[in-house]
Amino acid sequence: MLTYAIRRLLLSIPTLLFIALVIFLLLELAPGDPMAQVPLTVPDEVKARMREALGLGRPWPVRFGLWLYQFFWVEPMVFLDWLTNSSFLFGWLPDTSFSAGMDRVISWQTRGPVMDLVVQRLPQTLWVVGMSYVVGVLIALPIGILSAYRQYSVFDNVGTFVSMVGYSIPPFFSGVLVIVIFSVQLGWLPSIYDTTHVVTDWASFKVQVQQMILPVMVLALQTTAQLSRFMRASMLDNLGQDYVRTARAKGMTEWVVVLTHVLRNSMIPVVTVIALGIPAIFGGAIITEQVFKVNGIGQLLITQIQANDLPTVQTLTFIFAVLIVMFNLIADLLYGILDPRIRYD
Amino acid sequence: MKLRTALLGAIAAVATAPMVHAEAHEGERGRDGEVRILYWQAPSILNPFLSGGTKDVEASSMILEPLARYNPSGELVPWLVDEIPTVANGGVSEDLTQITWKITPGITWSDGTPFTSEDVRFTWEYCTHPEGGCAQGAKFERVASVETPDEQTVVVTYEGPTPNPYLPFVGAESPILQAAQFAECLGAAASTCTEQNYNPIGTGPFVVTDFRPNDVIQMEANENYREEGKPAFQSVTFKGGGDAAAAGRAVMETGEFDYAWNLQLAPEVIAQMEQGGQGVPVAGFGTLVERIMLNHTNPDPNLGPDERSVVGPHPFLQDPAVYNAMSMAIDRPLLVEIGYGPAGRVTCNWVPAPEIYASTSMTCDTQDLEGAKAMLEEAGYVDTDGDGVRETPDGVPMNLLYQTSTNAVRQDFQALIKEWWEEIGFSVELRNIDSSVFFGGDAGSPDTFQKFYADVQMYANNFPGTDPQAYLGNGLCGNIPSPATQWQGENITRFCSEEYDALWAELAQTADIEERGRIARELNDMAVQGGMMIPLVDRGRISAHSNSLGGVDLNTWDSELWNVADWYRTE
Amino acid sequence: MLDAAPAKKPLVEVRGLKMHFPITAGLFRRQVGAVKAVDGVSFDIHEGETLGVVGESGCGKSTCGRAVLRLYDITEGTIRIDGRDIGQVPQASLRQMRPTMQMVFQDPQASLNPRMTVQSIIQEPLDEHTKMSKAEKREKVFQLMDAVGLNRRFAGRYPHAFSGGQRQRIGIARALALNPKFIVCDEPIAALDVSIQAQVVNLLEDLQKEFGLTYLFISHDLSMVRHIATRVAVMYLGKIVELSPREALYAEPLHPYTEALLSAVPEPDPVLHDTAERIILTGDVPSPANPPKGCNFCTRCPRVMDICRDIDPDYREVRPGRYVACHLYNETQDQTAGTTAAPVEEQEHPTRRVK
Amino acid sequence: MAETAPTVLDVRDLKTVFRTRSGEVHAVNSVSFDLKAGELLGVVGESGSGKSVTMMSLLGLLPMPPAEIRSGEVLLDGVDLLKADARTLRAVRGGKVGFVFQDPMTSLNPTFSVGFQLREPLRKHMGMSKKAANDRAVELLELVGIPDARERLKDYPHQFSGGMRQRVMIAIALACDPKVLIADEPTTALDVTIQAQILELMADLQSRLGMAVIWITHDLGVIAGIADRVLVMYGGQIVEQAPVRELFANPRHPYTAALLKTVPKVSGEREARLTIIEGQPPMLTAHPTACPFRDRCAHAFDRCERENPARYTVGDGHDAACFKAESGDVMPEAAHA
Repeated sequence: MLTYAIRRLLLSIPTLLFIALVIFLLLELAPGDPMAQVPLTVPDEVKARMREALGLGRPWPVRFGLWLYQFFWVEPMVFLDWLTNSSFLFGWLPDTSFSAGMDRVISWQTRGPVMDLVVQRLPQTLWVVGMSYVVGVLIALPIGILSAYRQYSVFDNVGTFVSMVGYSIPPFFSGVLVIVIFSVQLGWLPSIYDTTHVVTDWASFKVQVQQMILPVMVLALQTTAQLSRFMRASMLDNLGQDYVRTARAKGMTEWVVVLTHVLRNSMIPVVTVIALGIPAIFGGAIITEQVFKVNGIGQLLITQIQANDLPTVQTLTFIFAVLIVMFNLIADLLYGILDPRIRYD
Repeated sequence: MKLRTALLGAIAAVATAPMVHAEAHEGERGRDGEVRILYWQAPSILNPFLSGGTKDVEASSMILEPLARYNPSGELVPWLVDEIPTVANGGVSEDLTQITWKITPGITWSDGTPFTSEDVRFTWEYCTHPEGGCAQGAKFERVASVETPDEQTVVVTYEGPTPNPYLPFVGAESPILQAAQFAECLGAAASTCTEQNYNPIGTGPFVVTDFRPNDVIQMEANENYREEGKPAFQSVTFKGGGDAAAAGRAVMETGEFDYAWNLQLAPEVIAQMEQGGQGVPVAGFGTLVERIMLNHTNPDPNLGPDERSVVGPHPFLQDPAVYNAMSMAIDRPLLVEIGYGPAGRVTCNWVPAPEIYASTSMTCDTQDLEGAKAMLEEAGYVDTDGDGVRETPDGVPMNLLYQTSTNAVRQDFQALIKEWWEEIGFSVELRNIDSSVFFGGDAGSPDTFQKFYADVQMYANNFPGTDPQAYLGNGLCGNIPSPATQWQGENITRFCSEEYDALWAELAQTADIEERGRIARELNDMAVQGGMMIPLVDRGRISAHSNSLGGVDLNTWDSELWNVADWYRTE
Repeated sequence: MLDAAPAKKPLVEVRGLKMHFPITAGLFRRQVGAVKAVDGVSFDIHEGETLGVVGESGCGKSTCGRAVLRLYDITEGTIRIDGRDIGQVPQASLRQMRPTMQMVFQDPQASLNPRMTVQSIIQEPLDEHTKMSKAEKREKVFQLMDAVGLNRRFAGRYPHAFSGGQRQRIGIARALALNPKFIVCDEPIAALDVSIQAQVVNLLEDLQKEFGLTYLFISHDLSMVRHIATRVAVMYLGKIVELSPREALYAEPLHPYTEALLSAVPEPDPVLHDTAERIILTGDVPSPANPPKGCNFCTRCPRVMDICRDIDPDYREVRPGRYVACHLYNETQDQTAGTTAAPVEEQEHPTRRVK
Repeated sequence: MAETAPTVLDVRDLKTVFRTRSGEVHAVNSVSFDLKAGELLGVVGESGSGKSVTMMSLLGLLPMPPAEIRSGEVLLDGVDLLKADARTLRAVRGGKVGFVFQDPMTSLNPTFSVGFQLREPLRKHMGMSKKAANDRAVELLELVGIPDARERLKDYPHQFSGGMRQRVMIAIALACDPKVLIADEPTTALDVTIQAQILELMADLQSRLGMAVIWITHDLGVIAGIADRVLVMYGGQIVEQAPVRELFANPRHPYTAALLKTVPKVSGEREARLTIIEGQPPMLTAHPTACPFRDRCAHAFDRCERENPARYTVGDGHDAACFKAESGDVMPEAAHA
């Protein structure tokens, strides 16, 4: 298993480098200009000078090489410095300054280090999108199990309908709908997420929960819709298996048959699907973040795409690529752990 | 300059009402707690020299201040100085090459250090560094030197006579940076000064406590602010992101925010939001004109890329009978109503404001389809082959390719205007192009507005500040974009007239404000009547504030937040 | 005892056929071993005869059948079919050979495309390999359906509308479409009910007579193989342990494995059952990735000798037409194995003979 | 075979129907039989003949819907299982009645250790502690001939060979000393040499433990070797019942006779050509009003079209559902409706 994991990790290096190059070239070849958002009142020669200052004058292989160097060498150094300077864990180590004098990956639009932006955006994204994922999973699993066990029952049909709704209604619609209902009409919940809110006591925790309810609800609906269908299908596959008949023939109660024997087997593919969905949490939910002004990673990506902020978009998409590759590996390893029939070597 | 009371529309009047009370509203600094501002485009940096974006300029205007700025009437008002230098008061030299600013004594930076002429000089140095990529470089273009005879005096010397010397250090786009803070950030280092760019030290009413790019800014009242009892708010939450509709909703319907910027929404949507009762929209008008540009060269695709829109006159668009008929066929009040509502007005001018520069010689607010047809008939444009499309006397069918950027209002306009023009005998083909491509300036793309590979194209443009001289310069023969200039140049329509060039040269030599107004109005008329463009709508800006926020005075000449120090809570 | 049909020339000659599947491990996927699915197999099949291949699951009989048709790239050995060596020929040039050799699969359900009609399934090889006109193809399909006993009216139906036996007939018709000489039948009756098995076997026999076909008939069902095969090869763990004419093999199995295998087949006769002596092997077949040293069967053999655990016995013709790989026949060929074989020592060995 | 042995299981007039989209399938039609203590009852028939469905119906192991038991009585120790509540049924399953299924690979749960699956019925039915259940599990594995039993408890099914897996299944079925063991094609998926091992094991276990066994198979060879008495099923009905030697020596139903002829043997005379039964098994889409075998029967006559024959007694413990056997008496409780 360890050898397998190491082998996969080694293999992912050329894959990721290739992905990085493809992303870079795609961004490079896409039409658009980082100066497009600068007002027309700014003369062209000033814009040209601004482009020059961003390094756009250099040929693309140089810029790609620079980005690689910054991402894979400078940023880890910065991270090391942070670890030794201000982190809990290694703060006792002598302070280092490996990254002193090095140029980090700088966003064209904000002129700040891209990784700082990412670190700044992660908490709200993880809170909101991550929580919605957890909520979605927790709701989806029981629904899927019960739908499969009572296939074609009223419950199953209602579940099918709700899933269809969840699948087909886009968050920019459902998001605005819940805002109109719960914020505008009823006035119960805020429509704008406060990213600076700090939870210090019970009251502020309540505020945090309140502002999370709407986006979490909208996102969880989607997760629930997809996962409950998947769980249902997986349960149905297993309910028809011979070992279920064996368990019943042993006189096991339905509870044990379904929740011990069938569930364990059904969870194997579902767990990997859940694991594969995790990179999407880090990626944020672009539309929902936009609708509720949860300015997380997704919102960052979309604004920087609009601003043609190549370094930021490149870095973000590459981080997503890394996460996807990693979680694919994790999903495969999980499969091996959960299913005793599978052994990697 | 006179007060442009005429510019204040019905809604703007509502906005000015609380301003009257502002004088009566006094008390301790920070007495009104928190004010919450929502910009649906989130600020990404607080250094206006590194970003041309309005959102960034306006956000930073709460912290950084210029020496002088414009008030809602477009008048120059002293800000960090005692008075506006003029030739009359000796502040501007007779030969128009030098301007001397006298800084008000006692002004300090938010960190408590004194504000001096050295900071001003440093700002010039900062923006003119060749590797810095300063977005406001144009403001400093003709500046030969900035000298500081003493701590309170700044002498700006121009390369030549400059009738409008109020460009550098004036307005929200050109504020003063603290020399001490930005000393290490010159040139190529500008981009790496993250801390400085995110948290500039200023003289304004607020200081940044937390800046999250493209998300939220938190500010506290500047304890060293020069005016006693101001600002009234102790803290500011400046949130960004989302869309205009959500921003309007948050102020007017849910009341979560006090101020929402630039609500580019359909008129009926704004009207509906107002029903929410939590806040009101306010409008202000500047120089932004939605117009149809007429191509003076032949964009025929059969010509090669180096000839297209470069050589050869357009087959019919230069005939006054043609473009006047096209203009007459347009129902501008209808366009205003469907497109902009209270945020738009009919205009026949290229330069619609300030009043001194706004020509009154033309009217265009009634549609006259019959008159237009008659005009074309008379000039010999008739439909000879019976296909419903007129031909020129040379037999060229009057086909128009009409392009613009992708935007719902513009596509509505395109559809209506196409209908009207087809009614008077043109054949119109519509095209829309993604705005980042259209305005992107990529010399390799055939779809930019500079290339103008179409007969007519529609967009909006305006000019910074109040002086139209540079803007009127867009019509000079020398500014025509072409392959030779890598398609750079502001004279998009390739309008070219010796008479115009000569008159503009005269403007550039004139200092007297009344005389400048006369020449500018004449240039405006010359351009419009010469078929450079068909102006459509003077586009204002609509923002909204909550019912409990007082002191808002919408300013389109400067930052909307120009007087944030005067804002207060009414209840 | 003479071979029943020695005069005919061999259509298929297989020599030293090996089919190893690599096992890789470690960081760099180095090959650490091989599953020796087929490990040095030699046999001839004469024209018009049926060679039955029997053995338990995992013994390599199906792999052998596929390897002979070059559905795999074989590891080692030569295969000659109809005088042409196809052992090492690249797949592309095998294409023109394909019409002469065809295959009938075990699971008729899985080997028929459920979205194709019977007509198109049977016609597919014709489309691939002939230039017949549409009408000709149609007529040919009808002839084939007649030959395998399918009603022409069902040509437009899909496989799911047929029973298992009928599906297997479709598979046979498809195999016959290009007038092959040689057909590998890989467990063609394993998935069928008893009463249907007999129908398919009879059909295969009729077709053999009618078209002069040569079969390699792979099955685990010894009684069916006895019925259909001319000669029978018994495989164990990738090797042929015995190859004999049918009558001789069933009457007097030479290899201890053959003997045990035959004795394990339950006879549908209660009287016989209660009287016959049965050999019950203990344990399981070893893994083909890790076969025992010496004779592959030494771990289960009731007559195992010391030599068996060291030396792999040669595969030799011990009597005319009878090939065996067993140390029991190390002496002269004309001695009768049953009587001269080394004495059977039973004391330690767990294999039991039961009544 | 002791004729005097008491009856442990008495099945009367069992009818099971499947409701499918294309209509009802009458899978089991008026099946009646009994099982005596300590005997091994073979049930033989081709796929679709209803042999498995009958046995699954006895203990409610069919998914309902689509299955539905229309009528019948299943008396185990005098209790009608078809009327019993779920709790009683569960106590019987795995307790008094053990099951062994065809494919040991799929019938064992792949994600639980063999020990877990063995302990489950012990803890449920016998209320054993985990430790006691573990010890008993080891005993059971040893009983079915699995070496290193204690170590192998924590292994998963895939780590066993096919034969060993089926031994595990048998151990599970025997866990609670059942009175009845129902084995549904337990050796079909195994190789002949392994099948021989399992058959030997079963014979041994039955003689040591003395439970009654119902052995379902399609292989007449297996039946001949192991059964005391045989039921032949065709088209959802029992068409013949006889002691094993009597059945093979003197089959009275044309189907049984034909089936015996189609099977080739490895010894004795080799047939020049296999005897075949022409045609296909019947579709059970309607309640049978005629003999299900009539279309394939060489002896069919017009009455076979009109009437479904009852099971006529033709000898001692021997009956056949064929008008050719009508001279005998009708089985008292087996008249087809």
